[in-house]
Amino acid sequence: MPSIDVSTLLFLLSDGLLWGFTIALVALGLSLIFGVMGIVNMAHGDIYMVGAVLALYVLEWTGNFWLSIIIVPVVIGLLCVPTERFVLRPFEGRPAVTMIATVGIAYIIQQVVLATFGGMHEKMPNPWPVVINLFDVGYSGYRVLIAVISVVIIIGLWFFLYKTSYGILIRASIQDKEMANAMGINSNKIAMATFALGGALAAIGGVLAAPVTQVFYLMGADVILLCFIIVIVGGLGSLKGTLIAALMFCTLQGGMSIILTPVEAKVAIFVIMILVLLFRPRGMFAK
Amino acid sequence: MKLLETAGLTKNFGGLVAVDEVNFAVEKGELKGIIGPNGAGKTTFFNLITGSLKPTRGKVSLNGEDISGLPPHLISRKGISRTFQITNIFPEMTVYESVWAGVNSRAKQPWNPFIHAGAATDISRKTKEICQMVGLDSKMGELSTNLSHGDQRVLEIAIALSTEPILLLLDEPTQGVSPKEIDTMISVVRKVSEVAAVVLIEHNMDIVLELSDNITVLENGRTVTEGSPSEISANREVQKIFLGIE
Amino acid sequence: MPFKDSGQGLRTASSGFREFKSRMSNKQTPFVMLAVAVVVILIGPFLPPGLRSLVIEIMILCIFAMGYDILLGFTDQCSLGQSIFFGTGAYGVVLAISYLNANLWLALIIAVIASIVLAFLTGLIAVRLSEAYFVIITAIFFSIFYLLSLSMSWLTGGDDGISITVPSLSLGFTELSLYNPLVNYYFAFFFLIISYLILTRVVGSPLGKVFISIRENSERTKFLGYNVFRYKLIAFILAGLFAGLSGALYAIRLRYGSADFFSFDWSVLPIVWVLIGGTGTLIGPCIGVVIMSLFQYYVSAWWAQYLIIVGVLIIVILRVSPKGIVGYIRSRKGKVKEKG
Amino acid sequence: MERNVRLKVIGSVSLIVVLLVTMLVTACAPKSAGEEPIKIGLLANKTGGLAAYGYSHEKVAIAAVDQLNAEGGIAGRSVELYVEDDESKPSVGATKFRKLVENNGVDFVLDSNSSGVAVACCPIAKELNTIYFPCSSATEISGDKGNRYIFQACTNVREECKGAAKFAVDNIGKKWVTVVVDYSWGQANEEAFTTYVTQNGGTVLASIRVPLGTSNWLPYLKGKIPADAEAVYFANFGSDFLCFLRDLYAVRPDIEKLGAVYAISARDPAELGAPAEGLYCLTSYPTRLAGLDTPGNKEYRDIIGVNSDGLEIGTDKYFVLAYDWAVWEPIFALKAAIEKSGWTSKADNPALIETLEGMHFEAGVKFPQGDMYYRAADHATIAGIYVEQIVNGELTVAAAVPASEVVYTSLVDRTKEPF
Repeated sequence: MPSIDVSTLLFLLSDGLLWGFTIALVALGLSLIFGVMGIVNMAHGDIYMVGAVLALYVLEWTGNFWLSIIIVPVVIGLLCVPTERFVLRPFEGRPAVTMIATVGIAYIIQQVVLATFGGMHEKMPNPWPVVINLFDVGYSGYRVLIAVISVVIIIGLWFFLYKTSYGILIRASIQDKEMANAMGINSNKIAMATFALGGALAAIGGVLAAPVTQVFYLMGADVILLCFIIVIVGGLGSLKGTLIAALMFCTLQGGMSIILTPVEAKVAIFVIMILVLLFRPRGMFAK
Repeated sequence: MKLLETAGLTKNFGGLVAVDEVNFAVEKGELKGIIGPNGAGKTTFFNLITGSLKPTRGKVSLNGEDISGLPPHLISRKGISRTFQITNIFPEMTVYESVWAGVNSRAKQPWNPFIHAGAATDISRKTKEICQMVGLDSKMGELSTNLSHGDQRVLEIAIALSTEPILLLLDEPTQGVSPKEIDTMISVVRKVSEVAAVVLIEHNMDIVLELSDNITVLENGRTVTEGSPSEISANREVQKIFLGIE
Repeated sequence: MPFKDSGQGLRTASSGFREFKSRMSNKQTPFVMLAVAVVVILIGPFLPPGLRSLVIEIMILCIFAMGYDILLGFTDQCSLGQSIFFGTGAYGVVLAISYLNANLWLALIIAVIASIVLAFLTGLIAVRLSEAYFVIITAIFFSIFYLLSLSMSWLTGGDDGISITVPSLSLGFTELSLYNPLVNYYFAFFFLIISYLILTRVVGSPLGKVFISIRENSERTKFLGYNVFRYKLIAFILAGLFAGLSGALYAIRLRYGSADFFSFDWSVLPIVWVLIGGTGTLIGPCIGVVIMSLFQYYVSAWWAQYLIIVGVLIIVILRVSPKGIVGYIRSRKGKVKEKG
Repeated sequence: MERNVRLKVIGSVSLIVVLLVTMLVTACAPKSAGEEPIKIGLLANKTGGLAAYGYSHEKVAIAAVDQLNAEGGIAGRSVELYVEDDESKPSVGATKFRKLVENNGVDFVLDSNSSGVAVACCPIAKELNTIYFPCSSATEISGDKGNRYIFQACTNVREECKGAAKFAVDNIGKKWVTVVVDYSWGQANEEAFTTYVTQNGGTVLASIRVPLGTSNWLPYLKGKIPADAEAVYFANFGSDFLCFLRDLYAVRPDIEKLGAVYAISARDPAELGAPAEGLYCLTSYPTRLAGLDTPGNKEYRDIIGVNSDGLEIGTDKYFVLAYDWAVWEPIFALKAAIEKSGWTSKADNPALIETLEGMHFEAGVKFPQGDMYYRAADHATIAGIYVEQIVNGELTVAAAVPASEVVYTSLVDRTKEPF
């Protein structure tokens, strides 16, 4: 084993952890849509991508990046409502059909963005070009900032879902649709709200990640598989599981690359995920 | 030597003890009834025998051979078959196909990928026989979901019968069956008991008393008492449980 | 959350098994298939070259789609990892020819056996899981293969790939060169027919019926004495075998193999074919392949973003009939029969 | 519910019928009578990973064919261009190559920026007796993966690294580290650069390969670059390049940087900021006119609609220029070779190939990149390359490496290959 100097290891672990919070946002969105609603949303990565693209447009029009953290999720949330209402509503309860319907939606989103935004990798300027010293590395302050913002949003989500009445309605009607209907909850409206919330989370993830990953019309592909693994290894339907799995996955990825070559690190993580699934077939925190 | 015997069979889910040290036995050709209030552990008991659940303690043996903890398909191979409290059939397959699936499991090569399914004439013959036996031969081409609830319960029994069991576990066969269809259900159970030993879980006291050779009473996972139908109906303990008479 | 259409859906939607009942009575289907086969054989020489190449590709991909339907349509296992076997089949042929300079038949056999062995090994692990977990573990498997094939370019040629000169096809009495388009056409058609016959036989056989009962209610099938795990594994290996065969033929057709054969597209495309065409049938996936290939071949020249039309078409077809086109036609026919 | 269900079915079924009709119509479109036009096919990456590059290649090819027809076409015959999208995937590329030749009846095929597609199309070009000018830089295309029908239209990785190594060791540094994206193009750059740097007296201390689609390069750079390394040679582009540049600056702000061809194509240097200050990058065609200020180049850029800074006139967006010349020049090379060899149809392909082998072309509007020739032995394009540098936000040409320093001994001898 090559000698590992501790400061590098600590740096990589903390860098992975910070990045994990932003990925957690996107994964939580998927956890709501897939884990809780049962829609196998193959277009989730592309909603993340559209979030980044819209952030670039908002920056061009208003000159201010931070506005897009509010504007973009709202816009995409509104776009998600008709998508759920007219396209996905009849397929709920049939995962394989929702998978293909969302593959269709993914095709549409990708090609529309390619036709309008173009196929070029656009650079998103760093909105907060502060450099902080993290284990003697000039670490971009922006990455710490988005981790903080992500934590705030995650706490907000937790508060909304577990403390507000509307949040309880969402959780109740998702877990047992018939019962919720029997109690007079309009579960269709709730389903629309949940899908919009999931989409908005993916969009915020896209906005925050854009300055780090830059913007490209196929960037969704890097995130879609990652989110599915995190949601499932974390435990279907368990938002807590998704959060912990996201942080674990990203931190592990950072740490692994200290001893293994990059490709081996990625393959090793995939193998670990397989082992977790084998010994905990229902994921770590499944209900 | 008993056909089926459980010794000290126990199952607890965390703190809750669902089945508590149950000793139970069935003779060849006997029709044994099990009665008890809801939550007495009757269905859990069935799940333990058929391999859906692994017992925490105790032994289940069939013809003296220990089968406790085996997976469901092996226990079925040993000759134990069951129906389900909640109808558990093949909704989008026809009656013929559902029964055929069970009969085929006992064929020499159920996994044979070469011959045409229809070519196995002995399987087709047995399937038709079983359908006639339970009175579903007129509805063989019907999709299972389109059957009436009563017919679906009869189909449950037909599917269980299709694997030529030596012991048949019936879990509330008359549950949700309309009064006029109960008579057909009783005649079906009677015909079935000529072919195999039967253990019948049933809430309808008249049916249990009429059909069973011997009855066991379960409550909170424990065997309260056991005896012939006449003894049971006279037993004060049983009346207290069922009729709440102090 | 089983992947089968457990929803209310079209109650009268046909299931593969019902076809067994109807085929028992009407002998018409085999004649229809025979007629189609004869037509395809006859028009071979008269097809314009461009169209013939497209038909060859469609035939090869139909083998892949029909094999996949055994997995999704008949045992309700939605695997996202079929590109592993497609790629293994392709590399089986490419490496056998370039490193072992094997003749064509040996290369094909190596490719198919490699796919079977790999399907068995990955199946042992994957089939243990069900529903969403099965989907994700197969997705993880293919990602591993894709990453490895990209970085081990000393063996696989990476994403640049390896091109091969296809050895001649020895039929004992003559040596035919696959560079003659007609030979290639009938070579692909030969394997399509064989695959279709084998799969029809499997679907109509007791094994196929057990698959269907597993799809309809795998819990109850356990209590009938079937070792459901083993049957699901057999289905997984069958799908892997035909995916490998299709990958091998595709590599021979392209005279080339590359890491791209392991990519995400080759895992998603079979699902699109099967679900558009119709699960639980063998003709359905072929229709799905025809539609997607026609779009990619023709429509993309007018409008590079043809996938938008494909996306809309997927949603329209799924809204009209969750059982895809064949499912819809069959249920319409079913309704007419009952009324008539 | 019944009625609109029927409506929807009729909708989708009629769509399929329309498709089948067009299929038959285009399949056997009658050949136009009179003088037979020469048909050239273009395999552009209009969608997929290289979508941006396909857009520029298509635009340049159309401009070239229009220019050619304006000058009376080839040997009096007009030229038609057929464009197909290969979706940056080898399987689709091979299918579209066959469509161009078999369905549209093209005589020559140009371009695919993706090496995977190019390698997939090489055997098919030979099978269909079609001369093919791939515009991707994999060295094997002029080596064991190509054949006598293939003329690699652009400089390949080995030429670029050989040309750059001498300049790198003399002007940038002796101790190098290579950081590449872990797929064929990246690996080829790593191997070629390492061999030629060591030949020129430099040393490569570490070779880092990072998987495709990595947005966070820190784990692969932090603690991996030896302290005494003076410079980094990197082979990545698009988002990978932008993330790599930022994270390298965080780990080693002082280190010198030399990028492979393409790394900064269509990138606004000012926008890259401090991390890119002083960055060297190879290119086969200077982004700004000032880098190659010849009248021919000026006219070429006017025709394809690019201003002197490399911005597309009209959209004011940076235009991908790196390999456009390798789409433009083969069209004019074909004109010269066809007129010289008297080629009329594919039957005369052997004669045309022999003419093209070793044929020299002078710099001018038809060959803006500079003097070049197709080497007879392996059909590689022998042309000079350039090293650009970002100096306070401006792109300047730091060095022009002549073709003589780029040439390497050929790996194969096509002239002995049968047709």
